[in-house]
Amino acid sequence: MPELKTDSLFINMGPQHPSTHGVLRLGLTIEGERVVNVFPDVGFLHRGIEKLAESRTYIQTIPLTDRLDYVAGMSNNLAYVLAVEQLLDVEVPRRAEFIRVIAVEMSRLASHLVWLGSFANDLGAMTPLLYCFREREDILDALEILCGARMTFNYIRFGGVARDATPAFVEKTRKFLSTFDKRVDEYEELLTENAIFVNRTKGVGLLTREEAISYAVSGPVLRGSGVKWDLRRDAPYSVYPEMDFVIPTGETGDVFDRYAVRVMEMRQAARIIRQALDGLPEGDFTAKMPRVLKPRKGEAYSRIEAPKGELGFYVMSDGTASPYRVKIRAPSFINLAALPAMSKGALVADMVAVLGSMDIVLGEVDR
Amino acid sequence: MTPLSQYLALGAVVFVIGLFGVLTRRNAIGILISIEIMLGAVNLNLVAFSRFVETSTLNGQVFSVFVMTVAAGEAAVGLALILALYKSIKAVFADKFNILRW
Amino acid sequence: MNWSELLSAPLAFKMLAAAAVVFAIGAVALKNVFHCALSLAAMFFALSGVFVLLDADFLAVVQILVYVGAIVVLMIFAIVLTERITSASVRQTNYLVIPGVLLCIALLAGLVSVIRASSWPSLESGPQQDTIKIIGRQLLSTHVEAFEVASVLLLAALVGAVFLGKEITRK
Amino acid sequence: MTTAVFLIPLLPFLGFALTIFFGRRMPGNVGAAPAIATASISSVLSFATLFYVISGRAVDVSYPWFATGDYLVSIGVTADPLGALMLVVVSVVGLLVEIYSVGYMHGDTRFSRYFAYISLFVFSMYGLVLANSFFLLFIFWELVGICSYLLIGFWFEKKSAADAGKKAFITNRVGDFGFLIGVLMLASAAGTFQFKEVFHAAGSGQFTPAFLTVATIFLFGGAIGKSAQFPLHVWLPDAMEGPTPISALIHAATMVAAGVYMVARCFPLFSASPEASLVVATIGGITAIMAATIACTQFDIKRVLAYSTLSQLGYMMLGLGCGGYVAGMFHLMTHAFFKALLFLAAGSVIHAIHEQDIRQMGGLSKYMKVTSLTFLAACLAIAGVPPFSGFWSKDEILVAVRQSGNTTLYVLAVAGAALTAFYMFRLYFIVFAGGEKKKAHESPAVMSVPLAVLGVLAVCAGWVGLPWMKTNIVSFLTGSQAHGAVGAAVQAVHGATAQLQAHAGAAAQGVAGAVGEGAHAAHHGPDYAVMATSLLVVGAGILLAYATYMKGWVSREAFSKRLPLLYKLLYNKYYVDEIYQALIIGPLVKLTRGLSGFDLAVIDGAVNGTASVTVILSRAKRWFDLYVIDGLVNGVAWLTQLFGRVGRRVQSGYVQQYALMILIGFGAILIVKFLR
Amino acid sequence: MCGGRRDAVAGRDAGGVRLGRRGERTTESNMGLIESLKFIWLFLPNLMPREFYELGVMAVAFLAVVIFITLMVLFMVWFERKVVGHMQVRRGPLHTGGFHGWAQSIADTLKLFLKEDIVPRGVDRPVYILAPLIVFMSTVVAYIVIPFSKSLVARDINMGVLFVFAVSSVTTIGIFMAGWGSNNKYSLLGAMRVAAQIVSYEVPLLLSVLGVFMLAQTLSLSGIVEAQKHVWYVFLQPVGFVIYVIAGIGEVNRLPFDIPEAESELVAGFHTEYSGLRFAFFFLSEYANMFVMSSMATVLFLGGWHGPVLPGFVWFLLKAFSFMFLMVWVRATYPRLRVDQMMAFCWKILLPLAFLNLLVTGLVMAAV
Repeated sequence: MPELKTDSLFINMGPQHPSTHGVLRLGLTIEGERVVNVFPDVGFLHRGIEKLAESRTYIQTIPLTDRLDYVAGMSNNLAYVLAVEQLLDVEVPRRAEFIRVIAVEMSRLASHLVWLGSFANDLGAMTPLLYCFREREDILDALEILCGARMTFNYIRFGGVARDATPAFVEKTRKFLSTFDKRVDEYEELLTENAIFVNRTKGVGLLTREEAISYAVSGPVLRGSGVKWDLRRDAPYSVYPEMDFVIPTGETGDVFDRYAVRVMEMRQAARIIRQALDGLPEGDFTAKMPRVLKPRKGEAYSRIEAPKGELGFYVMSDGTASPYRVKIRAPSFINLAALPAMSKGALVADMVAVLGSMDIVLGEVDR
Repeated sequence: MTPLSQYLALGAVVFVIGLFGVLTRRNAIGILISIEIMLGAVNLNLVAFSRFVETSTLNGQVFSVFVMTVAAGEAAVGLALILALYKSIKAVFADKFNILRW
Repeated sequence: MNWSELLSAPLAFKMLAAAAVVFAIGAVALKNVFHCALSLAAMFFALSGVFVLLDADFLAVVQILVYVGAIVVLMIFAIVLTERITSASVRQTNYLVIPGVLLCIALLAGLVSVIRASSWPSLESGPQQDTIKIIGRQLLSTHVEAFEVASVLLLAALVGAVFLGKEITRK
Repeated sequence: MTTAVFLIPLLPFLGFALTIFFGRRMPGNVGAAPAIATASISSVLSFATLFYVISGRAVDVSYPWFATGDYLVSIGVTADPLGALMLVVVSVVGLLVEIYSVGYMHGDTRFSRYFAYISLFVFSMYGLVLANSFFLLFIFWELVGICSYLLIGFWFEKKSAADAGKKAFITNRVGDFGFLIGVLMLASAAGTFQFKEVFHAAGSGQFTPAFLTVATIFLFGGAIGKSAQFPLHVWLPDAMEGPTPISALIHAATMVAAGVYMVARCFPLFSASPEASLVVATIGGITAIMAATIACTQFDIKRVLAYSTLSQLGYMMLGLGCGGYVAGMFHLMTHAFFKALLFLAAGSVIHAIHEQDIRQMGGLSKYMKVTSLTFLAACLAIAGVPPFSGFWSKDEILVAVRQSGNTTLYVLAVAGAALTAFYMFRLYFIVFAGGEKKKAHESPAVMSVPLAVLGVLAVCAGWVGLPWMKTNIVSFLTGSQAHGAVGAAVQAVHGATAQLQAHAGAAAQGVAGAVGEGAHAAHHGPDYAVMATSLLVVGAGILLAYATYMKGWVSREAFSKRLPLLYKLLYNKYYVDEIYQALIIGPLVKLTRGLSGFDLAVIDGAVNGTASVTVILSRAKRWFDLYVIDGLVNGVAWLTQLFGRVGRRVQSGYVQQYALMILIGFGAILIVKFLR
Repeated sequence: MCGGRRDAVAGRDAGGVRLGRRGERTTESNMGLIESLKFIWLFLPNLMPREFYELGVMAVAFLAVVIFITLMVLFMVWFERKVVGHMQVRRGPLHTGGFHGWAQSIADTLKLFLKEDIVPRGVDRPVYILAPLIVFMSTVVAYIVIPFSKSLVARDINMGVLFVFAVSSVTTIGIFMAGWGSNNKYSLLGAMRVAAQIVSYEVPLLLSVLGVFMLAQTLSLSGIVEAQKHVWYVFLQPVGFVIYVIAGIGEVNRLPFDIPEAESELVAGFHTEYSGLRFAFFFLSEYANMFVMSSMATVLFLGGWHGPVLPGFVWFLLKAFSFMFLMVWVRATYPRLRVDQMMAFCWKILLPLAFLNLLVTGLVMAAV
């Protein structure tokens, strides 16, 4: 029946729609069930974080970054802190670097789990969502032990981290990791080996290698298209060069590849955390920092491999206590630009799969 | 007991209503609907006759099975035609389909 | 036919007949084609009730299955593809209404007079029959040629409809 | 059992359907799988049917199919001894040929199509064998013909193959026309198509003798076409353009035997009409001797075998015509095995050296052990050397001919036997003995295994007809069986069941001798005189071949040198094709040419003459036209236009308005009718 | 004669639960209350015109069916929530009513009943209002012929199976009405999907059941159950059963075939605009439909009320709920198919398979 098209129909998917995961509006032109045109309309969640930062002190800006990609707050903290640290010329203690890596990778796991669950839910499988949240619960519990918060951490600070990693945290994390790999196997059993899931995702939402590069997408979306590009390896920061991990890539750049890349990344993240826990050195968890921070005049740009892709912070300092200008390169926002390219000729149901596979967070898209 | 003549009368009334629809509806789908009404009336007559005349063979019922078959085929092809026409002239009104006139 | 007879007919027949006529009129006279299709479905329901009265329970069920379950759905499909809910305001009848009405009334009068003039057999009290069995036998014995031809016809209609439908997409 | 019998033809049909629809998607040799699988199951079922029939029971069911007028046409199968025997022949040869074809056709672009056709053929052949009415028989008869056409012209890119297909088809049509007439005559007279009832009618003297004779001769016309008997034999040698397995299956073992089978099936009719029988015997005899003489002079290996087939078919007809019902069928069976073997072996040779001309062959036995051995066995069988199968069946025929008392035919038959031995061994010696001309290699197992199986059959199949046994094929076919004994005999020959192998192993000879003592009263015992005669002439034939082609004692060209005219006549196949060309095709072409000439000269002349007259007349009329008629015409046109201008309003293009008009018209008619 | 005719008028003996109006099939107990009720039952027709009596009987029967369905659906909703919850490492409803939240569905229903009745502007009002009723009615009517036990069946007509499929095909129209009447693009898309889906999946569904008819030689549901006294048809018709399960799930629009209301694509499909009581009707009929499918599976393949020890209807409900459990299990496991994949699956796999099953059944029956 989808072939029996007559007129094209324009429908709004969002800003209130179950599978836009927030307030994204997609204008779809459809003929029967086939999508002939799609344009994403963003900005419904604009909170002016960049502008707010200009009237806050440097340290007051850290909690704001938690609200960017709210399922992986640690990454946002780290990216911002790294940028400011460039202006401050501060030496971060080794223990703090390790804790940062653990926290960021835990955040990555949490983010990917949320994504996996909601992606499966978009495709109609309800059960993985609850399974994933069960795992994420453990992660959030561990992070709560670490910093007292479950989502808005405000944990990574200039020169180190807010509090030391207690043995309780280490133990909790190890306990979580001991079961995690088996759980990932379980998801793969539920999804990767499911014919319906594979049919829904294989060959859908193709983004070729060239397109991916020309749209400047990053993160799993880029790697799903077969580009082996990961800032943890290609522009190393923190103590990642000491870690041993593999960068998974896809082949065709379809939804399934993006899914597979993220699942493999989850295993790698667990591996990194294990290495970091094993090699966690003794020592200070933060450098000595002055009460009032006044970085030198100048500008700095830092970028890290956030769960969604390349997260960059451009900070310009005029020597006062608050930044002159903050600009965020949000991976979700840039990845979203590739949506029309991916959803050419898709069905409405494919749209959902494609959108889900991009893993956008509107807090980050609209800032 | 309801006599045969009343069934026939009901059939006649419904048939004529359908005929009226065929003559006056502008919408091609409406015409098809009216044709189905007429076929339904025909079926009614067939079934009534099969009940009252020659009850053992049920030939009337068998015939109305065939009528339904034809009706189904007619509806499928007719609607496909209407959709094809709609695609080309963007209307389903029978008085727009007059490119065959002088 | 005797009009007073009609009043003496069982209530069920009266109700079903009235419903059939009302819905038939609805199906040809309503402005909104979608409503017409629904009215058509209702009329078929009433007719299948009449079939039950006539001991044709198999046909009653098949009528619902074929007409309501398939044909009306098809029509609604076509309506949905070609109409908007707002297009009900468009004029739905052509200029033939008055001659049409006259002609139909004349025809109805003719038919009714013929029906009244003829003498019809009264009801034979045949035993309750297993209609499915008989119809099945008939279809596969006496009418087997027609049955086969009907199946070919259906196939042809199917292929034709698919072809026409494909034509739409080709552009 | 009925289901099984129905399944026998239906399974190959399933194979056909599968292959024709999905064959192209099947890679490599898989395309043959459905055909072979279904054929194997059918074979097993065929054997089951045979044993079922041997045990004294029979399958004969009919279901009403449709009725046209007074005729109730039914669809049904019958498996009686005759049919069961034929079933086994068809299934064994068919299966072996299919297996063989896997090797022979390997790599052909239409590999699966080939197997689809074969399956269709096997289906039709089974149907033909199992048919229990003339109607079904005719249907399958024609289906078989179609298959033959398709398979002869299988390599239709080759013009000669395509032509051969057409020739076969058209020639067959001539015979089938007669067959159809015969069938319709019988059916209309008997009021039914069923064999049983028609035979019953014939037996009860319902037909006049003259009618019966004419009808059966028409029937026999079909057999002439299908079995390539004398006047219509020309297609069979040409049919050798098809793939060799096809030649083996269709044009040697089974399809051409259909004619023989049909005559045997209708034996009650033929036996009721002595004149018809004589026609059958004569045609058979002529074919036998004619083909045998031609075969002595041919050089194409397949053509030699084709003529040999013709000759043997003639033999069968001869046997049947002389009342040797059993003899004919017996020979049909043994012939099917050894002739299939000969063709397949020939195919193996052709496959090996890609050459059909025997002058290019020689000494192949060195390279192709299996092929040459099996070929030799088949040669011995066909030549009629005891104890090979051909001996027994040919002996039966000779006995039947002799008992019929027609000396001419008997002499023909004996001469044919001698010639058969001669040309077969000529072929063998030239191809397999002597100096080698070309190097060759043995064919793959998939081809040589069927050869070996058929070789065994060629040797042994005749033993079911040992005249010393009380219960042999004779009693089986004539329907007077002693259950256990026949089962034992047949099964001993086939060496099938262990239970019976004890008996068989003890001494087939002993058993045979023991039962032979009380030989069945209904049949003759061994006729030693005939045996001796046939042995003698066969020996002579083989010796002559040995002398000529092996040792060179007699010059190979001796015959062509001494009797050049006769040789030329034989070499050109009695000029039958040329005679047809001259007598039928030529005159027809001339007639059409003449007609076309007549058309051109007389009719066109008349037309043209009329035209010139018309021109003159029309000039005269022009004046009248211009001034008188035009005035009228313009007036009419003006009127028409006037009406048109008014009338076109009616043609509005609105369907519903038309419907209204129709209704008004309908009402008007009704009113007029009622007012009258 | 007259009596026979009149039976036809109001749908034969038109009783609710078969209490045996004429007494000939009464196998129930002989308690005084029932006896007296029976007396009244038998006496009633004398008090009023025949037609009113018939109508009254119909109304009572209908009411009984509706109440039964409501209770059944309430239980089914709770059942599904519990099962899915436990499959998803949750517990499902826990508190309402005390024991494992048994009253949760009742509370939800009450909430739905008490909600404001919203008819959005721009809808095709009569169609919009009628749609949920038609959907509900068409499912309810099917219950009339389902034999819960040998004697517990409202009306045992001799073509029960056809009847069930015929009336459930009417659901399509109701859904179409909802989709069209809502004047909402998502609803319309959902309705079109639903129509395509139901019409398509009805074909293999009916074909899969044909094998059962061939074996049972009857269309009567009771007759089919009787024919399974010794061996269930699921063992004789395994392929048919599998097709039935798949097509049945497709027919009732449940995961993985819940494309018409795929919430991640079409928000809620055809009932996007409905709320409160009207939504409750859709909800009710979805579950009622599931129960019809389960019951039909029980009747056609699982031997109906046959079973040792326990009374017939208990067996029936046990089997039906096992089938329900299967549906819930499937729902908890699989993602949703895409619309084209679903149609392709129906036409390219299920349909040929169903034909094949039919053919094989016929061949085997002919051979035996």
